[in-house]
This record gives sequence, structure tokens and C-alpha cells, in this order.
Amino acid sequence: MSVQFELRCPVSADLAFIRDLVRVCGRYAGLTGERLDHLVLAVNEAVTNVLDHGGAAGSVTARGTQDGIIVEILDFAGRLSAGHLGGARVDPTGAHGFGLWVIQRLCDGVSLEQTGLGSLLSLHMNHDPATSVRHLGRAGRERQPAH
Amino acid sequence: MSVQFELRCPVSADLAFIRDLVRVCGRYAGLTGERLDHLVLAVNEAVTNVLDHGGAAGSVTARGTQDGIIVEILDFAGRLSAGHLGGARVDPTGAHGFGLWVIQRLCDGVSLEQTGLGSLLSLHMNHDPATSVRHLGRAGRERQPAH
Amino acid sequence: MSVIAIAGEVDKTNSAELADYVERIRRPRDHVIFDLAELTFLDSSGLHVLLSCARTCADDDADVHLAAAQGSPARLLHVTGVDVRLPTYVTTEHAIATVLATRTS
Amino acid sequence: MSVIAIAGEVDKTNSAELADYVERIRRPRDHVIFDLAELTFLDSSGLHVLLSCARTCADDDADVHLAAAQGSPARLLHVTGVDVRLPTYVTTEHAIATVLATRTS
Ligand SMILES: Nc1ncnc2c1ncn2[C@@H]1O[C@H](COP(=O)(O)OP(=O)(O)O)[C@@H](O)[C@H]1O
Ligand SMILES: Nc1ncnc2c1ncn2[C@@H]1O[C@H](COP(=O)(O)OP(=O)(O)O)[C@@H](O)[C@H]1O
Repeated sequence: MSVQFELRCPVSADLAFIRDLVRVCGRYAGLTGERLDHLVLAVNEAVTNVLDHGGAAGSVTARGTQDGIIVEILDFAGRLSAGHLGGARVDPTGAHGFGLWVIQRLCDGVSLEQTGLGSLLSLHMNHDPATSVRHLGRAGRERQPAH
Repeated sequence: MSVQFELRCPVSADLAFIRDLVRVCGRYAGLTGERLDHLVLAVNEAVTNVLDHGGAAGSVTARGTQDGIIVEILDFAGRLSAGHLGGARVDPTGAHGFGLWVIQRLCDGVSLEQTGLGSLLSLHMNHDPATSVRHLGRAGRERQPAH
Repeated sequence: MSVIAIAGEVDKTNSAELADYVERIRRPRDHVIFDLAELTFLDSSGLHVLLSCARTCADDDADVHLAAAQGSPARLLHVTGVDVRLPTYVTTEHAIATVLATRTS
Repeated sequence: MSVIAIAGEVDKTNSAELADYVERIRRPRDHVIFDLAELTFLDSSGLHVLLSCARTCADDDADVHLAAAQGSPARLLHVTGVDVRLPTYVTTEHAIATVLATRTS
């Protein structure tokens, strides 16, 4: 689990392919069950936003870390702002989008940086606590993996 | 199937992870059954060689093409030569290695280029003929996917 | 009552298609039961389809019922609070029974 | 006769371990049957383990028998001609029966 990796692929319209890749990377980074599903959904939402609101061009980079995985979604158009992230609300009537809200709700950490190449959204997800023996106390009960 | 993609990851000791990624990419590129398995095995052998005989550092790049997929294995040490490829023999007694022979036997195309970054082995694999309606004649019977 | 089963993965590449389908299938005043047992992935655009169907239904006093959601889709319904806002059932049979009971009462 | 079942994936990261295991298990003059039914991946280094076991066996007049190979491992045995060089069986039961028959004859 400790071997580092970095994987890069372009944002493309094939969301299912990107989901499959993220799933392989997340599993390799030690995520399982619910937390793996959450990562896949969050990345899916961020990539969809690049296709819908951004320049429809960018890249997805997944990198293993000590604690789990970081997936960076780079939007070449560079129009995703901190205001968008901060303004995200959940709206169970469905009158507004809530992709950005879901991303921030599901990930352990979300950060946004404006770079020379575009806006870079970084999603952090730690290992599933329930898979780590040291954390098998309260946290383990709070976050049971699905299986 | 026609959306292009390019995916890059470093050569690492975790061969199982690289196999999983290649499998996802190959499937996305339209390979199935036997031909997908062959691609995975060929890439596994090439990466193993970088770890065993090369500098243990390099990268794997997978790219979708019109006809299938190209996977490039870059060995930073740059010592893989055409002589190695040409000299590869199968030896069913197992006295010698035959990774390079297997690679050339299983892939639709193999090429080697010395670049500034190292030796670049390119493996080409076309779509499974049996999945393409136009090719469902003799070729389709010759190469049945496993399922 | 319309029972609409959604299977596989719903994302932005096919959610508009799903919306069209739902609109075509539903008759006015029908309650709608979404059978999600075979749904393996649902993104926010797919969830919008369910919610916008709920709004249309509400306009003619009908409800949308969500049944048998599993895994990732079930969790999306949960974190967004949609499973509290809309009547949600463990099985489709249960959803159907409830709608039938409401009708006859 | 030793029946050695190999399951999962064998690649360069664990083939040396497999070689040690095979060497430890096998008694002199034993025929070896590799039960490959649960083997999902075999690389050339893993194939080397089978072949080097066959060479050791040959030194004391025993054989290596390959049984129940599936999918990718079966194809590697095939393209390399190993499935012609070594006795190969569709099932492990068949391999065992054959070895037993050889013994009593
Ligand atoms: N990559 C992006 N580039 C520019 N604007 C974005 C991007 N992602 C999100 N936004 C803005 O943030 C808003 C909220 O996004 P989101 O919560 O995902 O819902 P939705 O995509 O359904 O509108 C979008 O409507 C858009 O204005
Ligand atoms: N990446 C590489 N760098 C340098 N030499 C290589 C590389 N790959 C293969 N070779 C050479 O080619 C030979 C044959 O390789 P191969 O057929 O894969 O069998 P094996 O790896 O079991 O020796 C190796 O023994 C090595 O000398």
C-alpha cells in the first residue's frame, strides 16, 4: 500500500472510463467500500463540471499518498472559483445543482488553486479507517465499509 | 470507443496495479477476452524487465488509437536493445527467459526506439476481431474470445 | 401508478435520455415508483431527474417513491437528504403495497 | 505424488516464494501435479517455476503434470508450447487418475 504512484489522463467525455480508473487507483491507495464509492462519485462530479461549465478540456491526476489518495482535476478554462465552492448548497428539491456540495461533503479534503494551466481542484481521501487496525475504535464503527 | 485517451503512470514494483490499469484501458479501447489478457501479460513482462534488467525506473503510457491501443514502456536506463528483441527465443525447457519472446508473440505490433529519456518499447494491440461485425468471417473463428 | 426501473449507471452522458423517458412514460396524476435495485451508479444529474419528476408529480398531487436503492446511489440519496424528503423503501414490493394502500384509503 | 494447488496471481513479486514452496513440498521421486484451477494470472517467471520443477523431477524420473489451467495462464502454456512438452489435463482428477494408473502399471 505504501508504494507511491501517479497517474494522469485527459478529461474526456467518457465518464465511465474515468470512474473505472479512479476506482482502480483508489483501491490501490487502500480505499474500500463506501469511501471508494465516494471518491469515484466526487471525481465524476468534478469532471462533469469541467465538461459542463469549464472548457471541456483538462486532466485528471491521481497520486498515492501516505494517508490515501489525492485526485486533482485541472480545468484548462480556469473559471472555477472559490466563490463557486463556498456558495455550494444542497437543495433536496433539486431546483439547483449540487455537484460541488456533494464533492465537499464526501471528500476528506477539497482545495482549489488557480494555476497557470487552469483551475486545479484537489480532492483528498484517506484510507478507510475501518481497514486500519489502529483506528478500529469509535471511528471504525462510525464508518463501516459497505461489505 | 472512438474517444482518444492517454494515460501515464510510473513503473513501480506493484505489477498488479499496472495490470489492473492496463486492463481498464484495454477494455476501454475495445479489447476483450483473449486479446485483452494478452495485452495485460505483454505489458506485465515488459515492466518486469525494466525492474529486473533496466534501471527499475520508467513509465507506462497507454493511448487509444483508431484500431485499438498502444502501450509504451519507457525504461530510463535505456539498455534494452534491438538485439535483445531479435534474439528472443521460446525455450519450453525453461532454461532461458522468454518474456521478450512472449511479448512479440502476443502483440499485433512491437517496436523499439532509443529516445533521450531511455529505451521506449511500444506494444500495439488491435480490437478483438470477433467484436467487430465486419471481421466476423474467418478471423472471427480463429480468434474466439474466452467467454 | 408507474413503476420505472433504472438499471446500470446514470451520469451526465445519459441523464437527459432518462429524463425524456420518464416524461414519456408517466401519465398525469400517476404516482411514480423508481425501482433502483439494479442501479449501480447515480450522479447529481441523475438525481436531478428523480427530483424534477417529484416536482412534476407534486403539481398534480402525486408522489415519487424511491425503492431498493443500493450502494453508491443509496449513499447519494442519503447524504443529500433526498431519502428523507421523498418516501423511500427497502423493496419495490413494499413501495407498491404502500401506494396501493394509499389509493384505496 | 504431490498435488500443489496454485491460486491467484503469480508474477515476479511472488514467483521466488512459489519456487521455495514447491521445493519444500516435493519429496524425492514424487510426481508433481500442479492444480491451476484457481490461478488467474501467470507470468513468465511463474512459468519458469513450473519448468524448473519439471527439470528437477526429470532428474529422478518423475514428471510434472499441469491440470485445470484456465484463461490467461492456459494461453501462456499454449503459446509457449509448454502444454505440449508437459502432460496437461483438463481437470485435476484426470491428472491424478493418470498418475495413479502409471504407478500401478
Ligand atoms: N469547472 C467549472 N468551471 C466554471 N464554473 C464551474 C465549474 N464547476 C462548477 N462551476 C460553477 O458552479 C456552479 C455549481 O456547480 P454544481 O454544484 O456542480 O452544480 P451544477 O453543475 O449542477 O450547476 C455551476 O453552475 C457553475 O456555475
Ligand atoms: N529493459 C531491459 N533493459 C535491459 N536489458 C533487457 C531489458 N529487457 C530485457 N533485457 C535483456 O533481454 C534478455 C531477455 O529478456 P526476457 O526474454 O524478458 O527474459 P528474462 O527477463 O527472463 O531474462 C534479458 O535477460 C536481458 O538481458
